[in-house]
Amino acid sequence: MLGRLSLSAIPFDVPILVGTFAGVVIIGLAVLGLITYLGKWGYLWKEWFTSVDHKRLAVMYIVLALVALFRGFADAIMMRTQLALAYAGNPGYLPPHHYDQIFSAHGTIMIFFLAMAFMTGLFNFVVPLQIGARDVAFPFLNNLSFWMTAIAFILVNVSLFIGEFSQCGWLAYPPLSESQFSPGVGVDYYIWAIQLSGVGTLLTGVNFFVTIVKMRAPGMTWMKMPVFTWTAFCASILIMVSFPVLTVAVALLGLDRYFGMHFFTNDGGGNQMMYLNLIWAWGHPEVYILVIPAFGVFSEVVPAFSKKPLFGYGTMVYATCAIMVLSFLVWVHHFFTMGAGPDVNAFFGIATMVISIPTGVKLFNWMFTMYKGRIEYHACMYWVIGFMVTFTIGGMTGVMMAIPGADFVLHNSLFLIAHFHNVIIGGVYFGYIAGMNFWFPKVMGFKMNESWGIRAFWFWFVGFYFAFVPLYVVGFEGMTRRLNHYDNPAWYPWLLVAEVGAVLILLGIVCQLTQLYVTIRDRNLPQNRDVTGDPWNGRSLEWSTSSPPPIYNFAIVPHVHELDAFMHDKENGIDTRCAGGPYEAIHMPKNTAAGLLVGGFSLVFGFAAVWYIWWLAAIGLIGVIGTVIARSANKDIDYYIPADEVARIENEHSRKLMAQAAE
Amino acid sequence: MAHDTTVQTAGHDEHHHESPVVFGFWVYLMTDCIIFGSLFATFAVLRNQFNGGPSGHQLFEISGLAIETALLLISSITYGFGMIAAHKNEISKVIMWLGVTFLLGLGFVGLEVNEFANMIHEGAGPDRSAFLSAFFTLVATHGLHVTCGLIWIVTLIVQLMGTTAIPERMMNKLTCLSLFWHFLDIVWICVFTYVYLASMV
Amino acid sequence: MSEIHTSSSGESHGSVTSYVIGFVLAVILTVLAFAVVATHSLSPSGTILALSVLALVQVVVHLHYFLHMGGGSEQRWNNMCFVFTVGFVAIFIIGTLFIMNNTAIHMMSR
Amino acid sequence: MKNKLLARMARLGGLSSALLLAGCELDVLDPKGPVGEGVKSLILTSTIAMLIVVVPTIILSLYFAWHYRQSNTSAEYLPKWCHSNKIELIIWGVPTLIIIFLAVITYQTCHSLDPYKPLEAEANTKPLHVEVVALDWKWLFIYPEQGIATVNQLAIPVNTPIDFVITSDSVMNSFFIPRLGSMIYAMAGMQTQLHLLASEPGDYLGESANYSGRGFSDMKFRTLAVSGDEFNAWVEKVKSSSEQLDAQTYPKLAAPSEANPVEYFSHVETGMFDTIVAKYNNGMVMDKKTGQMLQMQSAMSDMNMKE
Repeated sequence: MLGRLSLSAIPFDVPILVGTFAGVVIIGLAVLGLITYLGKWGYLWKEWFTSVDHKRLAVMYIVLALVALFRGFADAIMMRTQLALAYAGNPGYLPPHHYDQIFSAHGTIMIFFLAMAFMTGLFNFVVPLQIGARDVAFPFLNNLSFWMTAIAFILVNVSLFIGEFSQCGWLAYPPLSESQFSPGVGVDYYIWAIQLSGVGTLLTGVNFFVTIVKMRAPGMTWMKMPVFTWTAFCASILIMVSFPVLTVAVALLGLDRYFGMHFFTNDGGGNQMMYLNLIWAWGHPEVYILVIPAFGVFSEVVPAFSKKPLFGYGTMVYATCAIMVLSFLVWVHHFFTMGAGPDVNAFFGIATMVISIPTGVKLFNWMFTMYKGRIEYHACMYWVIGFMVTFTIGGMTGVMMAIPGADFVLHNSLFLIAHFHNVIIGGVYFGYIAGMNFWFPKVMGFKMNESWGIRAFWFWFVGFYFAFVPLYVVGFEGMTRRLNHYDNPAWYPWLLVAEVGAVLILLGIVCQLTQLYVTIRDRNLPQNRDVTGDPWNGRSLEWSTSSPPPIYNFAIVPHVHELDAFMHDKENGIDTRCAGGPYEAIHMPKNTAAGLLVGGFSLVFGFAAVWYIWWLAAIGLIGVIGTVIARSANKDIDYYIPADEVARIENEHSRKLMAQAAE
Repeated sequence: MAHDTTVQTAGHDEHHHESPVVFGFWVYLMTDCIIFGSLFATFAVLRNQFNGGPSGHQLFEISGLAIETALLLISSITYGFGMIAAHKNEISKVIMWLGVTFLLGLGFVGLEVNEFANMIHEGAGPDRSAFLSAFFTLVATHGLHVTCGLIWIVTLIVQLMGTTAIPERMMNKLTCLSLFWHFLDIVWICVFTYVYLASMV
Repeated sequence: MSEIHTSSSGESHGSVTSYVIGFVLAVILTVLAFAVVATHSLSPSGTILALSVLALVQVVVHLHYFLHMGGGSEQRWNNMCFVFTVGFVAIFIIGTLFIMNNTAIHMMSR
Repeated sequence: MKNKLLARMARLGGLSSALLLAGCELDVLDPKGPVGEGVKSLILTSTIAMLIVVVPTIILSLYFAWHYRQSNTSAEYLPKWCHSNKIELIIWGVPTLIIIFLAVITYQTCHSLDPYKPLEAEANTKPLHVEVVALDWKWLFIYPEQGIATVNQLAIPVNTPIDFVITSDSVMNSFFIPRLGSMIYAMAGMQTQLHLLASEPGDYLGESANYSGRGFSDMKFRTLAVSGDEFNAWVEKVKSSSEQLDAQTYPKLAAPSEANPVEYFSHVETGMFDTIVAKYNNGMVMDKKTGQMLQMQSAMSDMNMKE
């Protein structure tokens, strides 16, 4: 009846988990109680959960990403603490069974649910506004994508309290992840979480690709498109090309586990090397999926605060496209030491290095954007400059590892760990946080607190170096990744320093939370309100509408004449908003619960499949199919906002603008 | 599937004429194409890993394959006739042709299931060897797509019944399904060439 | 061909004639492929080559007559997506075989 | 001008790496064998080449960020300037040149440091063959010429090329002795090769560099690089052990164990390594000399490995 599920699956014997569970239950009940007390359930349901508005979905994505950050970081600091303790016979406080789950979950959560969700949140917020569109091409799919990502994250967290998570690393290399060596449910949780969130990500890629190809405002030719949109475009293409390969790799692993097939098993003719080949054909483009949008953020932030156009727009676009194409040609550099011959290794090593050329060009472009500018030190700029220093170092260590000969001693060492955190934190995370600070007033209508933002930056920046420079060093000392304990006296002091770094980063996160709290507390102070919708004297179309934008984004779809369309209009006295109308009725999609329902049924299906509860899995699957069919038959999916209503909203905004100008 | 917002159509339609639905579906099909590409790559790598079990040469029968191929090919043209009828707004003909296509597709899936059942019965199931795992997975993924297409055809037939005109949204759905159905044909060409016929050489 | 016209949605759709032409061509190509294998008239490598050519031609026939891919400006993006996808799949399959054959030789097995 | 800069950079790079070396003992950058030496010089050369771009980039970004700050009104401000062919040429050109340089050394070192390439030995030094099997969670070393086997201890004579053949009878592992140089994966049913040489006597750490499950952290061995005479004495010591490794005792050894102590086997059945490989290849194994597939027909071919 319940498949493999029994009471013994709940880890009552692990005090950390029981404590966490109690904490989650208490906080969860408090939040639910508060919502009930305030009577906000209807509001949440109508305005958020069922919303197809890309701006609302963006906020939900970023909230999800921040929750994932806390979970992922909790894992990280637990690992660092274990390694700071588990020296010379001390087993530390995490037995391998628990520790191995933690590092597997840390990688999975940080990549799939922090970075991907944050990135999708930024896409959702910025792209339709930057191209002058009223929504994405497929608003319902957008909502569905969010729920698929969210429920996959829930599934990962369910594994904390019911059963266990994968103990095979964040990519679950077989044969370790085959049922012969990992008979538990951990890998199954991993498989279903990846597959379900993969559906969401793939739909996001299709959605934004079509949005950018088909829905740009009139006059916005390709070379007049803002750089962030370009990066979103390239990242969408990479998603569409690489995520199907991930789906296949993980599905084949699942077939091995569920049906006893022999794709990657030791016996039966299976080939474990094929899994590495498949997973990295996704995995390498994946890091570019994450970092290219961060490059897009920098390309928007640097010109805005340097008060200059971006240096070398054309170069930037070509460099982005070059990185996109080249990233398909490099996947072997993740397994040079697998035993392929020198020709294979040399080809893929050199292809990898070539990527550093366009990447370097981008750095120089931002540098020369600052050159002869007037740089305003807003919190965003701190993240940017921190990025430029950190990412350059990360790029250099990356090229080192791209040389197969050097990789023969650096592969899988803590040097590798330091390298990719150098790129993911220094590039991706710094970029996304800069983007959040930059676009926050557009989303919310008020600015983020700056002093807490700058404090957060310093803790993160210094903490990063304390946490990861020691890992470069112990990497050179031959320490491999994923060790649970060790007895090498040379490693010990460095790992203590790394622990200090983790604590500094923790303080950085605390500062970020404080920043959010202070920002929301002080939202009504006049200096924090963004009345004009254009707080930074912005260059692209998202700044031409009010903050927060009306549900339809633009009452009248703007016409684009130049690159940096809004700046061009401002300088030439063109009224982008066409204030005063005449307005027409606007066709909009209706909210729908279908996405939430599909997500819910998928969660049921995923959970049931993990535990072999087949009747429940069938219910989940039928629920998904039924909801999709019902949705396709539903004719009541759109409505018109009458012209009067549009005029009322627009006149209200004009009145505010005039009041501001009069002050 | 997705509905279109066509935010531009309300007033400013001079820039884009077509709904993004069909294009979006085409883009989705391209991602599907990559799924099949990965499965073909896996099959190519594992094609000789028989593990002492039977090879394709011993297992595959050319006559069954020919009938399956014929059914799928004919279903392509019947679906095409359905689309022509749809463009002429002849709903009863559309339903008829969709019905014929459904039966042909069902025949294909039936034959395939039968073939699989026979192979498993002979001890040549997907857990026998890596070659058979790759074979079953690749061919069954195609079969699963055809099955989804069958469910989709039924849904459209039901939605078409009793209507008198084909609105744009319905036309888009028919067009998407048409792309899907013909796309599966193309995949099948690669399957019968590289999986079946190449193993019989 | 002259009967092909373009609908308001921008997707061209075929006529009975074009579907029948496509179907006949597809049948001929399929039968040829089966015949090449059934009659064993060519050497193994020759057979594979012939099969590949026939499959390629048949894919083009299907794309043209059934999926109505053509050179129209409305179709530019459809075609670009397709070419890009085929390019990627080719890179991936060729790359995979390059890597896996090379490792297989080095591993002295499989 | 450029040469001078390059020389200065090279000095700077050399200095900083020397500092790094003095500060702590970096196993990978303080190798005890020619393979490790090759890798080390490759790392240093490539790092210095990259520093030519990296150092100016970091310094210039910080300088620009500081110099063109808002409060510095004396700095030039060109609010419209956003294009310069000359700068574009430099920012594409210089990285491209460096990458071309790195690509050349990458191609060369891929071949010279290829783990499969036998090392050139001194005249009349015969290479030593060692067969390595990764087990859950310990390393089994078989010396086919000596007819002995050990667990978690690898003794090698110095200045003698060692030809390793590596496989796994469990999950994927990676065989790595940081002081000696390159690593390579150990995978069931497959044989990878590695050629190393220790040029100095010593006791070096050996480990698995690829996570392999619960007992991974203790999956270590000591590498004893000793003189030829000491090596012979060590072989005699192993031969005096009462344990033997054959089809009967192997399954017990292969069963999962954590932090396994060092074990000696005075006798090992011939073909043990090939049998372990063949187990996952339907009883087939490739003959290393002729390249032909052979059917394993030893007494062990039906040995019941751990289930």
